[in-house]
Amino acid sequence: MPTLTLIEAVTLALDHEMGRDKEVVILGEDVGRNGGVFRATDGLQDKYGDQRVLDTPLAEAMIAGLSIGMATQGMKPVAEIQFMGFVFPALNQILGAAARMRNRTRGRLHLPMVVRMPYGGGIHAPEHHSESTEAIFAHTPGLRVVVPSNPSRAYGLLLAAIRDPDPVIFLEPKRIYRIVKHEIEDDGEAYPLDTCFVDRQGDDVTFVAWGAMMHETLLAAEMLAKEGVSAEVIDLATVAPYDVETIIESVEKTGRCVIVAEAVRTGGVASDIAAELAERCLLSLIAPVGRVTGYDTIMPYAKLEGRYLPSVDRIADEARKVMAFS
Amino acid sequence: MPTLTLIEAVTLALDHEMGRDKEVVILGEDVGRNGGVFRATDGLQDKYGDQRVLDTPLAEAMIAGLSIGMATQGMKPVAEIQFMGFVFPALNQILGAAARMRNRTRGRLHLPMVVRMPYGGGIHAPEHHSESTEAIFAHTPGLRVVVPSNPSRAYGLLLAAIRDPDPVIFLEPKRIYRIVKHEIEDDGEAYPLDTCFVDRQGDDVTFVAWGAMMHETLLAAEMLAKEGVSAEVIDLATVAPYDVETIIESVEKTGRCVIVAEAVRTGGVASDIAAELAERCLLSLIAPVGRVTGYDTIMPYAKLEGRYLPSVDRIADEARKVMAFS
Amino acid sequence: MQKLASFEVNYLQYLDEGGKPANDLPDFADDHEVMVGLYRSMQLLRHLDARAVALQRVGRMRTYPASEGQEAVGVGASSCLSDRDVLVPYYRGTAMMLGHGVQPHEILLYWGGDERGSDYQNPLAKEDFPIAVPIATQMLHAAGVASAIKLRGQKDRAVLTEIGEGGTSEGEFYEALNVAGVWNLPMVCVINNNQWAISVPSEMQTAAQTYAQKAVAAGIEGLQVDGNDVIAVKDAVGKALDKARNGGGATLIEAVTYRLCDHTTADDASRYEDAKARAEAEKKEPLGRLAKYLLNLGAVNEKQLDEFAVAAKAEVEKEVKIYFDILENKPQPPSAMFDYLYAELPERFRAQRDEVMRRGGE
Amino acid sequence: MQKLASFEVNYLQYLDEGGKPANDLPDFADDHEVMVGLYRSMQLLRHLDARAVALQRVGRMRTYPASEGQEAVGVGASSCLSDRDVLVPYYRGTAMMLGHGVQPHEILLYWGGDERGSDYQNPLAKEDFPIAVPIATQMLHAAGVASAIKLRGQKDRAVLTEIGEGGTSEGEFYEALNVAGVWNLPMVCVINNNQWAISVPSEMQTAAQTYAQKAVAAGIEGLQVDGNDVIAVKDAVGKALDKARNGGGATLIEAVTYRLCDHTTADDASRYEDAKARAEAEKKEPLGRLAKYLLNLGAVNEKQLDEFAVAAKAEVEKEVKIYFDILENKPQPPSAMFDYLYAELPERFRAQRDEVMRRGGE
Ligand SMILES: Cc1ncc(C[n+]2csc(CCOP(=O)(O)OP(=O)(O)O)c2C)c(N)n1
Ligand SMILES: Cc1ncc(C[n+]2csc(CCOP(=O)(O)OP(=O)(O)O)c2C)c(N)n1
Ligand SMILES: [Mg+2]
Ligand SMILES: [Mg+2]
Repeated sequence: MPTLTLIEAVTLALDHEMGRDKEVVILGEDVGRNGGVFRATDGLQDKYGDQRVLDTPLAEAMIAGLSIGMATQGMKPVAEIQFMGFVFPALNQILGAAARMRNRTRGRLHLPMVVRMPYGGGIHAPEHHSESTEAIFAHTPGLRVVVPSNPSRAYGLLLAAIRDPDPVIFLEPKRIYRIVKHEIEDDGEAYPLDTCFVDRQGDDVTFVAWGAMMHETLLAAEMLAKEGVSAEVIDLATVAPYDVETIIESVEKTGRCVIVAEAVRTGGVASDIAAELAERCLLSLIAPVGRVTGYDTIMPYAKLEGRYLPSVDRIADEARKVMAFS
Repeated sequence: MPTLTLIEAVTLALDHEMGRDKEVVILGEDVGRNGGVFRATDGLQDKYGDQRVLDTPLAEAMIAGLSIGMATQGMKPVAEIQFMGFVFPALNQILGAAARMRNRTRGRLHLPMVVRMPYGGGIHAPEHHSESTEAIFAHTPGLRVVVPSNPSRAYGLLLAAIRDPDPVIFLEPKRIYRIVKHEIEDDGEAYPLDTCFVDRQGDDVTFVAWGAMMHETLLAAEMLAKEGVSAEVIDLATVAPYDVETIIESVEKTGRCVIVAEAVRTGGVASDIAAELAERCLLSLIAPVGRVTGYDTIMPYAKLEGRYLPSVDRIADEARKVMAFS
Repeated sequence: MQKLASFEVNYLQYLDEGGKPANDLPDFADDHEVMVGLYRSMQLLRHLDARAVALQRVGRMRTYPASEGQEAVGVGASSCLSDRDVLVPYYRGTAMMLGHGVQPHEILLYWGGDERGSDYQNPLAKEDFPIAVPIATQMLHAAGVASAIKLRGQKDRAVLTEIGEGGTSEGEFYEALNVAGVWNLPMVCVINNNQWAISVPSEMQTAAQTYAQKAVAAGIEGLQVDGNDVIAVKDAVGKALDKARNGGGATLIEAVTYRLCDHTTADDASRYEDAKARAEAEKKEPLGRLAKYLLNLGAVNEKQLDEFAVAAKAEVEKEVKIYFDILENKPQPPSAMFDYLYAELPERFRAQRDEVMRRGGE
Repeated sequence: MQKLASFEVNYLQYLDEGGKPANDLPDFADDHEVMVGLYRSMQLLRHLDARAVALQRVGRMRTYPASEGQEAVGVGASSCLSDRDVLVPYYRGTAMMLGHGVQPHEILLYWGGDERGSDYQNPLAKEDFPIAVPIATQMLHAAGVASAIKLRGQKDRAVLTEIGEGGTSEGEFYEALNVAGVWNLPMVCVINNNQWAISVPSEMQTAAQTYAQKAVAAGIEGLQVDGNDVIAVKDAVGKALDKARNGGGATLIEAVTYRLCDHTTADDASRYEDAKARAEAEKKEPLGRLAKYLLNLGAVNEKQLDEFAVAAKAEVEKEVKIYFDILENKPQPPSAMFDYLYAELPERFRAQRDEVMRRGGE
């Protein structure tokens, strides 16, 4: 069994699915000859040819729009947007057209397409290369939004995303592209897109996180364990539509919840989870619902980026705060 | 004092500010000769000429991008996007460029610009003409998002928006463009952009709404009054960054809150308000925080639109539910 | 300075304003059946539009965009489509949609506010796109369908799409043409240059002397035709589709016509349109022109023309009845708003669907 | 078919690859001071780039996009700017920015990850836009600035903007050209056609034979120049800016050059670039070509050229020192992330700013 990083797991899933299903095609900027600026599609053009791994002209609306057209013909386009900060030109196609096609044709046409994007900050990239705007997609019915937090999930969730008959936004936390490795068997087993994963059991406080923030969140949980605080950690994984039941079950047990997200605080997915708890868990909550998020400002450039991202300390502090609440 | 509808109040504010400040220019599709498809700019080109009220080519990214360029030169563009459903092509410019200019130049350049859009459903318009995607803008630091709920506020808030030195997204609830009239003195008095308005005092439950939903919410409050339930009604008005303190103060008094919004439920601004309450009001809350919103689906076409929009009944029911909670 | 490249834009017209041949006619122009068929399609559309507008005035139709004066564009173009081709219409694409098997009552349903109007029942239109309200978005969908055709090596298939002249100002229009060029896609784009984008006249839309020359930016062929001359439209689009089907790549065809009606039922063109310009344009109107040609050709007589009109009206009435019947007797249940959102409704939204159903009728 | 319109795209070159005049030279080409100035600007840029790339290798610089081989484009173009003109650069616009008063250490700061790099201190650049990372967005900003100039009736002002050839595939590029045409805007757009968009070669970007012809779509003038010939660039851009300042409207100028370096320090061109193509391109390189011309002209001798190199290096070192000094001794406080978000920080975010400050150092 190969031991793979998250990005290698992405490549493996793409490779697996292209081998299995000839309708799967990859398109995007620099995905072919160059294998993607992060190498997610490395080697795939050599293996499957330039009619299945397509270097496109430089235009994101076009990439999304082509994918829509191709998908109505039964192809399964897996589009890459080079960085999430460059998806804005494609929003007209993704929010306005892709999310709605099945609904507006009463099921006559549907779109088995995936839009992959490296997302999030923390790699000291230039301006506009660190966005976490999953909330925009999560607020759009008709889409699924999926974020893997480790190599195995990248493999299993990406397979699921490609096989899903509806459009899936697949966000790859690029900060952890290469920080851990998992042994992954290339067995083609997809993960479900309708459940979150409980990655650590605990009794005192429930953490909910996704993507790269799972890393800091698990570290915070360990830190808290040493202080005698038992934290349950949930990986949301499918960010929309998300599995609220598992979260509620956990919070009914722990009575406390801290949601961790890299995105801007106001109007993020973290807020939506908190809102669900405020509606459905009031009697179970023994402390305010905490949110540790990116600040309500523009992700600073490299020099101050570290101050913006939720740190293990900030996460642990928030948990200590809700533990101390009375 | 003239008695004006909401849309007439918009026109009056535009007229006032164009008269007062020659840097104010209007641009958009059909805003000149035709006076806008809703007549918001009616008569202004005749009065101020076609160098200040500009009919643009048909391209929303262009309308936003031109506004940015003009604003850096000290002009005060007031751009119109014909319907909010057509703002998607402009998101690259609004989210990616407009919201960030001051920050990225450390204040060297700033953008005194307004983007006006008719928004929301309920007028039986065609597909794509009924969007309420304010959450996208509210999740974007650097922007202000303002929604008037009646003619006086349209006048006062639009003046404030135009005078604000930073980009403001001004959303006009088109369903109530013409349903009530206010006497408005054209005194050039702007309203503040950092407070919400308490439109009805009450002790049992706090309603928070904005835009067209204020209409149904106030009716629901009246209906509840007859049942002996005293509802406080807050008009959020400035949807981002919003005045959370007034809401918290109210909920600390009433112990109950129902937020009403037309937008899709998941990830809407309503969720963010609920999240704030879950964090800051836990001990005051004697019932779950209710949200009455558009459903998590695509706004149906005219025939089913009425089933989608929050109705007076749905709002009152939710209030009854939180009142009955124990 | 050294000359690097040069480009020409040509203009094609077969019938002059009086319906007289201005050029050597293509073969099909002598085929009575074909030509009468085109006439009757144009006439049906004109009646359908008039009826839809009338329905709107009495509250039985929502906003409706008529095609008056522009019938030759969509009718001529779509008459070249085969059952293997895919149509990606724009919102004023009624003519093309009818020409590829969409039924009039489906069009009425759509503009009447019922999603089922886009669930085309005719197998011919099964893969066609629904109307694109957001301007220019359809261009990229057309390029995407054409990409699928190209990548699969399918012969004898092409994509036809349409856009208004105002829509050419949107970036997505150019993005689609550019990729159609560099990927040599089997795609034909017709520009309905009806001189107006709501209230904005063509001369305020672009400084390009023609819309056809926008093809130069993409390195593809561009051509302008008299859009009130159905023979020119059919000839140009037919050749372009053949070229596309045979690996020859994309073509942009500007059809010059005039919008002899309000933009939609929500518009009042008298606010911005010069009455003289309208009167001038009426003289070039396509239906009367074609009638004259057909009479000269001996393909029809006056009496037959009257019969066609009666038949078109009857056809429209039949479709209006179906439309009413569906709306009144087979309305969508409110839950329909959830039933086509995903292949399977996520668990998470089940409760909302239940609520919609529970709350029932309006 | 009748010919409606025809268009030509011309090519301009003054110096051939060997630095010999290939054409009658414009007057400024005889002006030693001007020509030596251009040479020294190009040389400074090359040294600055080399130094920045070296800094990146040792972890004192983030991702950096060099301009190697393309210096003549931005240096030639920006040498035509007056202090009243506005520059709207693209991200590989170092040459133009330096040419309009941005200081080298500001450019280093920006790519080093410090927002203050865009707070240009030189009054010349005060109204200039910061670098546009999202491709093609700058085109519309340029059109917006040009609109303000036009609406205010300001004479003697124009806007210069730049884009890569890959960037021309984005819709916003065309939207900007189109409005520049129809509004007759005082704007000049230079396309740096360096043959590559990261790994995508020009022939996969468009089927248009030239990028200059994309102007035809907008009804404006388009021209191709040898982008390795600083005289051609300066001549073409100078005339286009003059035309713009005098109410003559917009121009699109394609400068053909070659990217003699990786896309950025994050790229490895050897993965996709043919070594032979690179070797061919090196022969056309602009700096050596200009040196030969200057030597022939008698404007400089070999020894002076060496002295210039030494001076350029010294200048770069001085700027690198300022860069280091700012980063190390005057870092931005963490609260800076809030201090320029709005004219006045909304009350609502005050607590977050406090938290950032409280948490202090990294
Ligand atoms: C993206 C977008 N922006 C604006 C609109 C509103 N709108 C509908 S039709 C129209 C004018 C279109 O003109 P043109 O493209 O010439 O087509 P025509 O209506 O003349 O057939 C506008 C602005 C829209 N539907 N989509
Ligand atoms: C909207 C957007 N999409 C993608 C990118 C990532 N990207 C940065 S540079 C580049 C290639 C640009 O090529 P070109 O326009 O030719 O300019 P050059 O780099 O050659 O100067 C790409 C795809 C971006 N910055 N912005
Ligand atoms: Mg038109
Ligand atoms: Mg390039």
